[in-house]
Amino acid sequence: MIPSFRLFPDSASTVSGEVNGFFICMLILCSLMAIGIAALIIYSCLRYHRAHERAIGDQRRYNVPLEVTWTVVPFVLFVGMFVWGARMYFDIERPPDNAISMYVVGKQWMWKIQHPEGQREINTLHIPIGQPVKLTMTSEDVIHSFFVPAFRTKQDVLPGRYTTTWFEASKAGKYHLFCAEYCGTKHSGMIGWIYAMPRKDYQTWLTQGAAEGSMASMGEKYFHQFGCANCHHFNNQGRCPDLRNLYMRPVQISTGETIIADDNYLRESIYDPNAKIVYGFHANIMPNFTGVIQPEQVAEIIAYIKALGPQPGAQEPSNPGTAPSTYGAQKGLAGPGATSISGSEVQER
Amino acid sequence: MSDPVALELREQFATPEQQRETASAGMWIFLMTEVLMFGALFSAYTVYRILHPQGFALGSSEMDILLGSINTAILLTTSLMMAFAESNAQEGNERWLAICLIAVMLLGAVFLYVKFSEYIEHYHEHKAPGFWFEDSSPYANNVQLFFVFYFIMTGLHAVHMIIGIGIMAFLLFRTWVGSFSAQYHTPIVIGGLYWHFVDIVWIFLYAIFYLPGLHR
Amino acid sequence: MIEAVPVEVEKNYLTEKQGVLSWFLTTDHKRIAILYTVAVTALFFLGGFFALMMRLELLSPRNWLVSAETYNKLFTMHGIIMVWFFLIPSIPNTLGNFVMPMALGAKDLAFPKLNLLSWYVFMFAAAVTVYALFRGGVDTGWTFYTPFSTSYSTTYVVAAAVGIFISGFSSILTGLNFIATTHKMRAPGLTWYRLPIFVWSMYATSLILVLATPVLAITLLMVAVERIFQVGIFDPALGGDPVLFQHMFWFYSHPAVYIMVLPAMAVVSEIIPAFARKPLFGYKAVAWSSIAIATLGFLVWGHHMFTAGTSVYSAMVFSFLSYCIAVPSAIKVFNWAATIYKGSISWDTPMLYAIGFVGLFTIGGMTGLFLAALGFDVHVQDTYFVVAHFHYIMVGGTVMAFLGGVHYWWPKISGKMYPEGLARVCAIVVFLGFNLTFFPQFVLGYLGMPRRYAAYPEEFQFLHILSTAGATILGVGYVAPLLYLLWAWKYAKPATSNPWRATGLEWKTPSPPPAHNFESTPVVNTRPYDYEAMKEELDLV
Amino acid sequence: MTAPRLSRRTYVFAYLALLALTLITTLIAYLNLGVWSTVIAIGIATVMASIVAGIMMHALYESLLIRIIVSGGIIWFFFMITLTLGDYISRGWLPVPGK
Repeated sequence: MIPSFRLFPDSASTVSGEVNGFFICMLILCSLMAIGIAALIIYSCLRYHRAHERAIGDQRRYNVPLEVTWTVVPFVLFVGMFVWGARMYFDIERPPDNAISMYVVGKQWMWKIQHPEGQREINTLHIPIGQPVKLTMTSEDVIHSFFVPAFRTKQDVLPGRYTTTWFEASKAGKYHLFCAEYCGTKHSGMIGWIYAMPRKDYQTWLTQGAAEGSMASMGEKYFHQFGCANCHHFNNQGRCPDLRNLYMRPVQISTGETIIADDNYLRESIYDPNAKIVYGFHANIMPNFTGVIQPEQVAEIIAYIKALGPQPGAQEPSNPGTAPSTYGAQKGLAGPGATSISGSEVQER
Repeated sequence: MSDPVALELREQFATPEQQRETASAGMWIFLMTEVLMFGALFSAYTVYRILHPQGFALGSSEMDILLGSINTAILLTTSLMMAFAESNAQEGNERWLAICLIAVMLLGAVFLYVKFSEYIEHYHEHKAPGFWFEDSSPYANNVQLFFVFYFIMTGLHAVHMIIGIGIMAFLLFRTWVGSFSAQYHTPIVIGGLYWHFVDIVWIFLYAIFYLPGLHR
Repeated sequence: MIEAVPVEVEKNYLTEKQGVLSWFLTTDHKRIAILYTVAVTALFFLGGFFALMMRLELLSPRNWLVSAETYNKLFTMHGIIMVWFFLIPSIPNTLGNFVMPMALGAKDLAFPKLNLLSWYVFMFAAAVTVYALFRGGVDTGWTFYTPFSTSYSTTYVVAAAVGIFISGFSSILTGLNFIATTHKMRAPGLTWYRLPIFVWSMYATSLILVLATPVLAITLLMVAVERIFQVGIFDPALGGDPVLFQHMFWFYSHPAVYIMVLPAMAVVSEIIPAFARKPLFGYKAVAWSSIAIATLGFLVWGHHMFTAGTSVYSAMVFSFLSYCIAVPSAIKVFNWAATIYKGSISWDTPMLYAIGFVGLFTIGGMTGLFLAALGFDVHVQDTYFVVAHFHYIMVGGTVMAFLGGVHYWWPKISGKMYPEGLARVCAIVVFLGFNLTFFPQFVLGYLGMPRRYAAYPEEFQFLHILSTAGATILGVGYVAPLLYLLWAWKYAKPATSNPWRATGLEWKTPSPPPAHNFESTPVVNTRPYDYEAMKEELDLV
Repeated sequence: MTAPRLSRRTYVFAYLALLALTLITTLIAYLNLGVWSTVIAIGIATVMASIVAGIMMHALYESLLIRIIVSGGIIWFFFMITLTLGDYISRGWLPVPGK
């Protein structure tokens, strides 16, 4: 009669083991403390139960060494917990360099997912196991949250910008995908499934799905369809910046700041072109594409821009944006011409 | 029982001194809630100004720095009048106390007049946020955000001013019926604290809305 | 002395004046406390009704009782009513109002008229909110997250926000009154270290009330402006940032949980010494830990936003500060346990509630340690784990302490005892029902059940059924005290001035107290909870 | 302790100082100093506010309690603004979108 009752969720990603470990350690430690306190109280209640109506207790008021101990020892333990938790957080928040990049759009009340090869899914996500997958996510309306309990990952999906999460499935199977941030009437219906499958099966799945073309090639199509190519020439001569080798490179903008051309910057530059103008270029040249280009198409255009730059997975030691340390080093390189310093080939299809 | 102080002593207090200090502490605590209230708006404004520097600079350039400076001077003068009102109260000089209170109210009204004429000006220039907002610059949304904060913060300040004038009217009435004396004039001090505080808020509003407007 | 005091004094605060108007125009802190008690009790049962509906709905994985839309309104209304109209005013405005001036040996609060005004403001706010709820309700969740609340919800968000906005003024007035009273109204000889912990904790609570509430007011004002004019304060399409709302909201709402739990700690810190006949162990540490909690409580709000898209580095700072605030809470628990050790323990109802509080608060606090760990929080954030955690603090903590406090001061408030045997049974029922309701939710949360789900995958059903069963028991445990306390008000045997032989100043005046609390202003020359010094007076050996 | 009493002369001096600072801050606003413009404007505003609070509201002459209350309000405001800005400033340090 008990339908699949269990105490532990599936553990199916590379980080889930450590999260479980943390949970169990905390459980043991806290249980010991709680049982200790409870035992002391229950023992005292029984042992020192008021003998007669007028009895008073022991009148001791304080014990400084004892009090210092129970202040310092918990604090040290807490710092330990903090350090462990923070280390796990960095693992969970920072995607590895070799992750496959997929794009997610949340809207009331569904998940729309794009694979780099061009496959699109709604409320399902097929992924290979043993391969890190990075999700770049945005929302069309309210805040959602992409939550896969079996992977122990969760990330809010915000309107107006991208957020990122990643995971590497370690066990084939079918896992729940939930929306964890309350998003309106059918919040509880905004759920789906993650299918983690061996790499071979995943390749088969990819070939079965009828994709029009890869994300980058679709992006190229849109790049021409929306007229981007009219101004963004690949020769540094246009009225608009050259987009070759731009992705994840430092860019100096008109206020003098240097920023990294990440997904969020590219997205913002399509929807609000004047927000951050590249140094040396003029405002008001590029039209605002809000409402014209759909979020999925933006993701494809970004994939195209990315393909114009260093190849994904290419081992470039100076590739910025993989670690904070190299980010600092790259700052010095920044300048008005930073977008065209590399000599790598423009991809023509 | 003819002592006016004794007449005013509330039953929960033992001495007039205790009553005066309690009232003053209560007012200061209230003012600290106001600090946090305006502080929340200052924080939000700062965040957005960092996120959208160009739009906020453009919005700020719509401000009339001359009117802002005049209004600042007017408010500072009301503060002086309020301080004089307190001195007169301490000396039991009810006539001059009343005159000072009237001066505070009048100058406060002038401030509000200038402020509202600015509002009307912004409205005619379609700078009031909402569906009647128009801006041709590429940063229209951010300019609107600037004006949202401008209207909420100065509007909230204006509401405080109106309440302040109401308090002054009440104090004037009580002066007129002879409630205050050299021994008992706590309400004047308390009302003054409120008035000066509203003045302080304006000093910061002036600094963040008007002053950055001369350079884009 | 206890036997010597005759029970009937000619006039007490209840009989001093008669008639309805004498209640609605009273400035007596004790009468205002009773006005508040009536109001928050009614609102508690309203919020409890919503909770019960939710629990019934969750018996089945599908929507069998109410639609998803109604369910969303139920949890929103439950949250709004319970947070702003029960938990925040519950202990400070009822027991705090009643006891604090007496514990200070004062005739009244510093500003009695403000105190009455605060009640009227509260009632007006409650009326506006209840109006919004019954007009059609609100479905944003009590957190009002943008942009859902500002642009997408089609319900009565502005009305509810206005109600909460107004209730904030009531909170501020109360906090201001308590702070001024603590500083200025203490009886002769009552120095800071002679104050009962009740006063220290109420003082810390008031600090939060005064410093946090205005931020909520302004945040809700911005939500209302955004909703009415659609001007982009929190709308990313117009340059706003929805995460800024979360920062401002939690700057209030995290300290607000300490507004709810510090008074509970205050009550427990009175009950435990009284029923152990022992000075509170580590008095100074407990006193200052209240202040530390009130201060640090303002620095940890970011731990509600670890998965919200905030910076990783700011999340680390907030996580560390969250662990820091666990230290003063732990200190309190250890000191309560140490006070019970070697006491002269009585098993009267208030003590049962207090011990229940310590146990449940310990579990609630320790699961807070889990949640403060960044990497772990990613998994359990926005799941039933969080729901269980805060209900352990809010219901297991605050409501238990509230009930304990009501029983403890009941003789003083009403002048009557209550049926002890029945009350003990109820205390145990509440404890068991509570654990059955909320412990399964920790498991649910770790399994990954997100909160605010009207329907859910079938594998979670078993635990939900357990939880609903517990909620039913808990409901009985809450209704029973209401009935027997009302009965006791009229029919129970009269109470002496100090039935527990406790040490606080409030026990040195008759039950119920006269209108101005004391026949003559008390003078204090002992430390708090000094049973040794008061042996004679309390007839103890 | 009795209510603090300040002479009218003190008030007038404070008032003149305030007017002078208003004039200075307005004139400085005409110079283009970039980020420093705002810093200076806020700095001068803080000085002016301190004069109003310290002298006009005689916080400088009040009891310890009042001074603690005032500093409390200011410190709490700094709690709010520092930790909020901390998030916005450190976003993007870890070059992953949305962190």
